[in-house]
Amino acid sequence: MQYSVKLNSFEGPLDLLLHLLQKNDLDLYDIPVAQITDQYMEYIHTMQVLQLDIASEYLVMAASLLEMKSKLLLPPQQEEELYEEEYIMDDADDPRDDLMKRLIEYKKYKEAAGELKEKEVKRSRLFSKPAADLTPLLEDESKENANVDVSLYDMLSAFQKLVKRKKESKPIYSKVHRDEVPIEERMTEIIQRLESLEGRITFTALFDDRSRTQKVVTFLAVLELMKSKMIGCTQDGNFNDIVVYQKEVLTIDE
Amino acid sequence: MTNNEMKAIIEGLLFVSGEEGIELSQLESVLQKDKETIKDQVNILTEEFKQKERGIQIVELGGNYILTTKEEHADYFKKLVQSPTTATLSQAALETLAIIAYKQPISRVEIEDIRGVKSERPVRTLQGKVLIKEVGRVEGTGRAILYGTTKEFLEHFGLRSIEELPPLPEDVEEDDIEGEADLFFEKFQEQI
Amino acid sequence: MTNNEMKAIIEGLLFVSGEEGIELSQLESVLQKDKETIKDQVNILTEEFKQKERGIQIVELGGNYILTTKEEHADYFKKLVQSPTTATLSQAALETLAIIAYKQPISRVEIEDIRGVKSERPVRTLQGKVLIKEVGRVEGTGRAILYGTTKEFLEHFGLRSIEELPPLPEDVEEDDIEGEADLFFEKFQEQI
Repeated sequence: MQYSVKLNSFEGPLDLLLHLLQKNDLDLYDIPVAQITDQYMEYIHTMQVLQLDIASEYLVMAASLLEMKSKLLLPPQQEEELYEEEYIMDDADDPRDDLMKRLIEYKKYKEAAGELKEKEVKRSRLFSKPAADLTPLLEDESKENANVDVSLYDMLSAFQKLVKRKKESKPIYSKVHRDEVPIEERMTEIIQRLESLEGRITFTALFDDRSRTQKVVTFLAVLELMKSKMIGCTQDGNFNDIVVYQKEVLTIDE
Repeated sequence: MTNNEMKAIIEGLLFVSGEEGIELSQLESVLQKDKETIKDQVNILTEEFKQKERGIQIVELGGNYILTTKEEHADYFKKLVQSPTTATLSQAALETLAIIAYKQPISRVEIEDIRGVKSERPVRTLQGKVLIKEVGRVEGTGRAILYGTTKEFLEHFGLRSIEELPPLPEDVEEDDIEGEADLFFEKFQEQI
Repeated sequence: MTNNEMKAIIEGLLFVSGEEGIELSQLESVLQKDKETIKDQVNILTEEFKQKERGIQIVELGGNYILTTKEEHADYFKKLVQSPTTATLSQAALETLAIIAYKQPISRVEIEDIRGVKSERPVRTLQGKVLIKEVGRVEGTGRAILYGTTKEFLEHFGLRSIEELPPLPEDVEEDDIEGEADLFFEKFQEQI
């Protein structure tokens, strides 16, 4: 089976470069081109092996990194050639400058995006209600302005409000099965089930009769329980059923 | 939770429930308190709202608590809807126009399905302003009128053709991510 | 009308306006009082709402007064209704939006220059969500579209005005680039 995902955990080559610099604790103002190019190429290569789609921008950046690396690896210029190849040696024309500037500029907005995200989360904790429909209070139609003075934006904005209103008016019960399977709850269920079964259950039995989302939640709950050392997993031999067992008799507080 | 806090949360719950209101049993399940305690606080709140300096009130309709405005202020709400600073085309008309623009040809019943409310009036308003027109009839019984936008609509919004409309507020991106997760999930399921 | 009555009517007007909010100028034209008097009553009302036993509050968003619930009670409402901004934006959309917010008016090409990737999709998504809009065209050939933020943008992020955006980080520090979690797992988790 062909399996591909896009590389969008990184928002483009600049994001990936920032990540590599950060991971290696490297200086944004003095980029070690050779090292970073190697790592960048390695990343691209891994992506190819994993058959992930690589956006063309990543390849363009790879090419410019390689160009930059080769320029910087050129042997020191001979005196007489210097005036021709001056741009390489000139400090003001360090090929890294442009990349550094782009990275710094990009990083500013990446951070600003993070701040927006925080504001978004905060705002999402304030609830309101749809505006009341006051049109029945209008005595007759002529009261609505004779001239139409609206923009496309007004129209879209009205539509957006409608979409939002419809989303909000959906009874909460209808969405329960979709989003609201908290991992914590499933963790408690697993523990309870283990307790009723003397602390052991096969891995596959945990996934009985469950919808897609529930399977995912169950899987995550198992990982979470293992991480918190509340359960363990053993397997007697290759291809045998994995057995999940309870480590301590603990229950999770809600 | 103190009683005062409970009262505050009840006020908030009544507010977000809007015109649909909220049942005592819903309050119970959200607040995790017994009926009597909740009812006491609702009664206290109801009394407080009765004061002259408050602009909203609790009414009980068929076992539902609903927050509404007070009747003695009705004239001001009328003024609000008639005030020139309020959107020049009503929200209702704009919504209807957007639905027709993006989904044309469309019948009034379908518009009402999307909006969730009767839409005869906004349709008439838009027709009166020549932004929409009858473009055909549904086949079969009833032969409901189908509406579409007019040349005046395009002119008004400075569009060369209907294709120039900006994209609809649908979540293109979210859908795509879901697709990717599906692929991943297939992989994941093979393992279990 | 006494001041207390005015306060009551303002509360009612805020209530009927709901999430759309109401502008000072609208209050003015409905109440037929001068700005200062109205503002005083809005301020008094705002203060009263701040008390612990109240469940709603006035927030000023994008030049509008809007009645909302209080942050500390959010968990109770989550059980009952969806949040106004449950559909949160993707990282791509947020980055694009940040660039537009700080550099508006700006063309798509300029956005792509900064991000280093094609940005047509996030731009369309943002337009669809009415968080950005066309605010003009570049002079000369091509006449590329220039984008700017909308009032919905301010509302979505809880900002009073565009000036309330935090200053753009000028000096970047090395240590606060966010670590990236496992590529697949992160995407995967977003679904749940």
